[in-house]
Amino acid sequence: MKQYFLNIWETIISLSTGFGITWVHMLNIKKGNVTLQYPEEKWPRPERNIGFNHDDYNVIRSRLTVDMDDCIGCLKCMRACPVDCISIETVKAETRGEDIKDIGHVGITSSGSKKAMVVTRFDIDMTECCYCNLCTYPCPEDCIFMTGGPNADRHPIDYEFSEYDRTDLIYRFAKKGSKEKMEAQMFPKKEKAEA
Amino acid sequence: MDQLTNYLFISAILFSLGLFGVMTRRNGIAVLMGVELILNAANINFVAFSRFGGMDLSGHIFSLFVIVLAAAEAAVALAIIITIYNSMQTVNIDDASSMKQ
Amino acid sequence: MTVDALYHWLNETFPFLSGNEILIVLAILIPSVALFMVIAVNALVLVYAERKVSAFMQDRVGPMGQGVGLHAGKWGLLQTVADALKLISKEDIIPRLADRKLFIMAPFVIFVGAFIAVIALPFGETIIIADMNIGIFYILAVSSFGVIGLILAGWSSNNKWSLYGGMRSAAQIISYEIPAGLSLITVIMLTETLSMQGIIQYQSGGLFSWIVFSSPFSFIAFIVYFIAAIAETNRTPFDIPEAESELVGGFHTEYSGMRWSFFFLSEYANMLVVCGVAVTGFLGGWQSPIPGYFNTAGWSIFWFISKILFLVFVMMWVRWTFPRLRVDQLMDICWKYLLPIALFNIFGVGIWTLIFG
Amino acid sequence: MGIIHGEEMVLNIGPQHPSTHGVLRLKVRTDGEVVSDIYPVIGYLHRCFEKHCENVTYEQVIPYTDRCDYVASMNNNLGYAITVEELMGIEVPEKVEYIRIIMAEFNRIASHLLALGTYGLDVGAFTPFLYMFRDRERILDMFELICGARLLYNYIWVGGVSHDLPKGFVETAYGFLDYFEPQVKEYNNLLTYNKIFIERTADVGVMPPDVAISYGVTGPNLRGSGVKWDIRKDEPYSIYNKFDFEVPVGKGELGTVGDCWDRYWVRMREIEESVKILRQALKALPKGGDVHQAIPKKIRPPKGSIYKRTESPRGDLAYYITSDGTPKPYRLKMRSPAFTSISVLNEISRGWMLSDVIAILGSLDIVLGEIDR
Amino acid sequence: MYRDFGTILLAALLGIVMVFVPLLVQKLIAPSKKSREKLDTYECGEEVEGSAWLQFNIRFYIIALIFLIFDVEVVFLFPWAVVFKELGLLAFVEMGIFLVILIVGLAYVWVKTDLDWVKLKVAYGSGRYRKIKLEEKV
Amino acid sequence: MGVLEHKFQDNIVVEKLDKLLGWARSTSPWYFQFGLACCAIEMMATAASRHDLERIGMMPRSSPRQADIMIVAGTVTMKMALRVKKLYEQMADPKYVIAMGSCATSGGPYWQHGYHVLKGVDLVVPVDVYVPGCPPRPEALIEGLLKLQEKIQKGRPLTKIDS
Amino acid sequence: MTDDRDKLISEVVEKALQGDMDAINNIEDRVIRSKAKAALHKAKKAAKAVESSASDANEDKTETSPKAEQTIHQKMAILIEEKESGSVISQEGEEEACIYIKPESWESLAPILRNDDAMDFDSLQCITGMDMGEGILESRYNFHSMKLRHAIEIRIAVPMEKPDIYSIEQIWRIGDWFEREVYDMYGIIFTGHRNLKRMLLPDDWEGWPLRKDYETPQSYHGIAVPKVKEEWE
Amino acid sequence: MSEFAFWMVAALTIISAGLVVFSGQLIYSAVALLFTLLGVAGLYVFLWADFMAGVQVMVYIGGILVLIVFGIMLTHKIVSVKISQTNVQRRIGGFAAGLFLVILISAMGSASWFMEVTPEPVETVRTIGILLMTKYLLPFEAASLLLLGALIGAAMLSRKEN
Ligand code: SF4
Ligand code: SF4
Ligand code: SF4
Repeated sequence: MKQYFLNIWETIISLSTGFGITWVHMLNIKKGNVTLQYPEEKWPRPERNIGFNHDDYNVIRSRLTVDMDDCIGCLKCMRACPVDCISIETVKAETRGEDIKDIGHVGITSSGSKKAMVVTRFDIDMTECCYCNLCTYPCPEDCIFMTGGPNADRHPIDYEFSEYDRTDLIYRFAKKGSKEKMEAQMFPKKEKAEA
Repeated sequence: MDQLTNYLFISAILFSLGLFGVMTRRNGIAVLMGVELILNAANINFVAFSRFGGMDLSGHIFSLFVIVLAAAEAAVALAIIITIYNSMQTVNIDDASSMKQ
Repeated sequence: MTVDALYHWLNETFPFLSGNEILIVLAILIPSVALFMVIAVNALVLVYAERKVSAFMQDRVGPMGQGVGLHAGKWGLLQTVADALKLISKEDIIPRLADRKLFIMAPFVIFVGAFIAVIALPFGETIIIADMNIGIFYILAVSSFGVIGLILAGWSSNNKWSLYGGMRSAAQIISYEIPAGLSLITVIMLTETLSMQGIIQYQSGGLFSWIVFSSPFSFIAFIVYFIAAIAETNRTPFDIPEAESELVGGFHTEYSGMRWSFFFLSEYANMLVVCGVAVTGFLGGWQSPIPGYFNTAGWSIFWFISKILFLVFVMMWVRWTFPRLRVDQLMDICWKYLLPIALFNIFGVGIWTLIFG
Repeated sequence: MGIIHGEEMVLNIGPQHPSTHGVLRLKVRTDGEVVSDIYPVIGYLHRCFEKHCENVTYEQVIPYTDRCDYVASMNNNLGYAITVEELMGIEVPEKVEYIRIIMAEFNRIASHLLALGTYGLDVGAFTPFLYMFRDRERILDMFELICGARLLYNYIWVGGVSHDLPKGFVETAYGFLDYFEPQVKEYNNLLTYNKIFIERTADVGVMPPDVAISYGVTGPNLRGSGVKWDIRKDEPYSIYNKFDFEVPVGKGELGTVGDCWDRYWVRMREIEESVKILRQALKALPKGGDVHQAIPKKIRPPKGSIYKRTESPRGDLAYYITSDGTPKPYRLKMRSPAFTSISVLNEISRGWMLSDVIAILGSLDIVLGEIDR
Repeated sequence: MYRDFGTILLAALLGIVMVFVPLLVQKLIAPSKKSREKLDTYECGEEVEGSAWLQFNIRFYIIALIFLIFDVEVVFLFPWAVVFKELGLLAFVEMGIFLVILIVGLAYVWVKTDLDWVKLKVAYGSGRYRKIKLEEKV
Repeated sequence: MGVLEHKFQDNIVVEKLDKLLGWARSTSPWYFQFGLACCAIEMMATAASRHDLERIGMMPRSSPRQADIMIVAGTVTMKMALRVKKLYEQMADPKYVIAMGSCATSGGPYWQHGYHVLKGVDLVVPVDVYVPGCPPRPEALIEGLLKLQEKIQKGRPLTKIDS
Repeated sequence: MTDDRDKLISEVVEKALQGDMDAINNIEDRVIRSKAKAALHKAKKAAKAVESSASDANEDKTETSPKAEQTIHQKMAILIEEKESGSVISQEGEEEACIYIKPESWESLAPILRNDDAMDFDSLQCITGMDMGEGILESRYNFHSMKLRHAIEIRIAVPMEKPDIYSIEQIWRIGDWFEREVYDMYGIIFTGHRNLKRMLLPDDWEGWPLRKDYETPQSYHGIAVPKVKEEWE
Repeated sequence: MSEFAFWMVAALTIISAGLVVFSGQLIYSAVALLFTLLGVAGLYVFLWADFMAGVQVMVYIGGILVLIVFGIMLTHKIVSVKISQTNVQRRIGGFAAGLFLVILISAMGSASWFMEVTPEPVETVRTIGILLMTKYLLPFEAASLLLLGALIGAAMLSRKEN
């Protein structure tokens, strides 16, 4: 019997506490609202601040970008990748460190090393990438990187790149036409060698 | 619609239908439904006589009691049916009575 | 009454038809259609309100109508309209193994049950479509109509979740009808009439002649009724028939598109009904809280609707605050708590009335 | 009422069901509402983790460990890193240890918040779920600050961590803790001590300690049954022996020892203990130091096997690594705590009602990624 | 009286029409691509084992049974409540007897645990009940 | 086929009606509560207070009959693939699929040695939008949804398709 | 340079085999140290192979590490040998802390492990399947005692042609699932298991995926499994 | 108008009553019974018994019918629900029922019914209440005993284990 009335009493007390909490939240919605209204507000938030400083990001794991002018084709990133979603093909450049104008090949990287290879293919399959960031560490030229963060000056943050078609998510960074060009260059050589 | 015979007529039909149901159906629940029809027919008569017999509402009270009776009967009857079903896996009244022997 | 007034008006406007029975049918149909609109709009508004209220309680913003291109208006005001339109253009699925006839019939039964209950709600002194002598009893009786619909919906789908949902909701609704009825008895003991208008007349005279404040027992009766009302509309914490985390969708798991939305519509119509009854029985109906003021026809509609909305808001508040009960606890609450309380309440009110007049 | 049995019905809960926490399928035999037998069918998320590990190098395993218990990635990383370090005999700098502990405890809080929130959802309370998610989001913000990812971090590496702490992190962390502690009270008022919630959970799904041990249940589930077993205390790894914290165990305050409410409550208390550890760790965090210093250039452990346990939010997380001296593990087996937790489900929820089964399942806090691997 | 109830009849018909019209519109504009799988019964994506149409547990039935009795009681209370004030104490006592008899019934089913959903047995333990076991199947 | 679907010549009225339907469908896309793996956690986070999917009118439905969008959030394994297909089939038309995350798009990190992983959910159900990421940030998912809305709005449900 | 290193390694290994582990532990360079350890391990294995043919496992164990105080494994090996003589095949030293058990004696041994007061392993932590190559499958058990707080590892090796191991499912309940998982992955058959079905993979899956010679199937239920990425070239 | 409504209701009652009796599936019988009961409630309205109509809906539809539907679901698998009822006794039953009908109708026709013309009552509930409390007090209390007996009996029956 005591239990019976105790139950009723406990119910009343605990339910009214609950009422109080949600009521307060509803009244304070202006202040307590935490929603980031995405298409209108984007990351570092415009007005509402939840108390974190978003300027000091190390990095943002989002899309991979390659600075083709800096890539020396050392294949280190490809080997580091756990899921093998980077695929690089290179052709030995005829002359080390020289620009090849018609395919836009730049001979010397921004840090000054001379390129021995022409990268004819640099595909990253973003549908397979697991955004682990492992490929960016071994790169000697810092030319493969994830957007945003400290790289923000190189490339804006870019985490919205959904597509209607899957093939559009395979990014081909190699300069257009370099493959055909370099093959064309190689074939004459081969022919010569055969001859 | 202000004719007593209309109601009596309807009630008679309901009654015979209910009777038919009670006699032909072998499923206990179906029989129960037939019984409900019969009781309803009776109720209509009660209320109709009350209406055309001076509106003293005794008929209403009678049919109220009939409804109470129907409820009690339905409760007990269904309890019996379920009990029979649980012990014999049948709601067939013939089977049930034959299995008793 | 609305229908009378309309009938007179129609008689005067169409003198060539005067006395014709068509006119009375028209006089009934016009306000009924209007009431249907009220139900539809009610559902639209309440769904929107519910989403907003829940959002605010959860520190978020709720529908904002954001999106590309055309969107659902400022603050998502058109959100529920879009929902309705979309539902109408969704495919209608009747599962192969379902019992087709009953599957189709169930929404009709449920919706008609809810609709004919709304008809007896008094929105004002003369604004009522069907003013019966047995008004409140009628509503109580009709609300049991929906139970059959729910069982049919649950059973005919031939889906286990639906069956569970249908069974649970049927057991729940019929059980809670008893405490609801018993607490309404206390109202009738005071007012000595079953007519909705009569009950409201009794409470004229401002806030303190409302039944809910007339004695401690009637306050308890109000609470009991309200709890039972929440349970009868299948809302949290009594939403076990459609508990998403247990039964996927409950009795309407297999329903899609428009057929499904009738379940939704009737749920909100039912909320309207039970809150309407609570307002009528306990909160003075369309009477204004200050006697003698604000009691024109317009104001009476306002009072009635705002009282209903207040109760509906409380229902939402409950829903977004509490967890849900288990089916046996639900039955326990009904049979072991509410029913005894309601029964003793009747004695309490009786003695109170005998002593204090 | 005597038990009058209806016909038994076989019900599939899942693989798509709102409260199976993923793609678990429970084949439930019910008699009306009462459940007479449960047969969990798993493997809907079997992602061949162990096969992958045999085919990638030791560094590259880390992203895959992330994806096993995806709500507590840091703890998974930590367990793996510690195992490989022990196999290779690497000493890590003190700062790294501290960073690791901080991360692991933050992630424990995040994981518990998710568990408690979804548990609220399972019993029908929607609002506490969103409140907990709201606060979890702040922890994710912090992780993002540190390593740029929100859920799968690949942060704790063998021999170190991938990034140093950014400037201002300690203040941010303190800020979070200050904000967070009062919130716990609010959860308690809103959910833990709610009468309906207590009715739904107390006395339900009691797991006696002997059953729990026989089923290999560990972590908060075991502690909920009153067994004081926490690897952080009993077999301290990393620098857990430096901290002062308690191991909460279920006491059966509102029901029986080992019921759902106890398991829930142990998690709630663990959040508080984690906050305690975090405050100590943040205070003692060394200022200087290179976090990359001990990272080996090539990870090539000597031949041999090792079995190493750590305490993840779900219990004993152990890695069994066999190395054959090559850069790739010969065999890597993960002993996942959730796997053992789910196996006990049939034992403790037989005879309860359908709704209780959902509640019991929620209280076990399973993550399918870890069960199926 | 006829008019009020006629209203209800008309409203019911109207309600049917109002359900029917949107369904018709839906028929017109909604796509409809039927396939065997689509019309299959939903069971969380699994193949359905057995029909849902099977004998359900009796528990719901007991509830309905008790409900029916109390429903009738409520029905009797309504006419009484209307005349209660008029007849005063007499009616009160009369109804008191009526109610008490039914309360005895309620107490009976309560004590006999007919109101409980499942009868749980206390096997061992210190709490309210430690190990909960269903009664043995007979 | 619905009675009136794709039955009209293109004209201004039909265009308006199409627009209306497109608006309704795109503004109230109810999604199927269907999580598979890690991405599901991010999906939950998207639906939670911080990002709040209800802003764009999305509501979770746990029965496929009432859902419009299926967000395949996570790794689809062989064992699950047939179920995914079945669930997709059981949704009422018009229905849309979003492949969320690398796994759903192409098998993701489990492409190579995952003997039990489906290499892309598009092998069993048609996909409308691919959202990359592992897991995609909530913003990315929302962006994918907005892309889908765009696609829905461009659709012409009533107009005759010239083939 | 490399020659030097090799020489150094062989030297210390020799020393260690005579029992002087410090020689190895004192090496500064980590790489060399680990190499040395690996070499030591190899050497020990070779030695064992010779000695176990002489079927005197127990003595051999005490010979290899005479000076170290008894590890838990050694203690347990002796205890096990007392209870069930002839069941221990070998018990290795530092590198591989474990006890090899004969498959035949596992049935009688398992209850002892569970119930004996000195052992009291009430918690089965993990069962790991293993494909050792050369047609050997192993099942490795990690036990833990909640009461005595100690842990051991037990291994049982069986040939691939007849991979039968006694099931301990009814002694440790969790064994049920662990064994099913090992069966699923390696095809080790646990005799006496009441429900030995595939656990993670679908019932109609073919092959034992974690064996080293496993080939991924071409398709499953009509779903093609691409081996080469399309659109990749 | 109301004449027309009356015949509609009467037709509804009789047709659905026929369905109750002749329908092959038990569940359809139950659904048909719903309409029969509704029709009877309608007839009550035509007889100025509004309270009785309410009681009819509340007890019959809300109570007894639900109980019957539950009973059907409890005792039937779909297989047996679909199987139509046996026709063995149809002929005898039909004959008996027909005979009864003829007798009833002929009796009805032969009698001359006295019909009082009464005004429509204002509030039937009040009269019923007063009658119950005074004239029919004893049956009223007996009813409660009946209900008690039914409750205890039914509960006991369904508690009985096999
Ligand atoms: S982020 Fe990871 S998965 Fe993606 S390309 Fe780089 S290494 Fe490969
Ligand atoms: S590691 Fe850097 S430089 Fe080398 S191939 Fe990759 S991107 Fe180019
Ligand atoms: S894409 Fe990444 S996050 Fe998503 S399910 Fe796959 S592994 Fe998990």
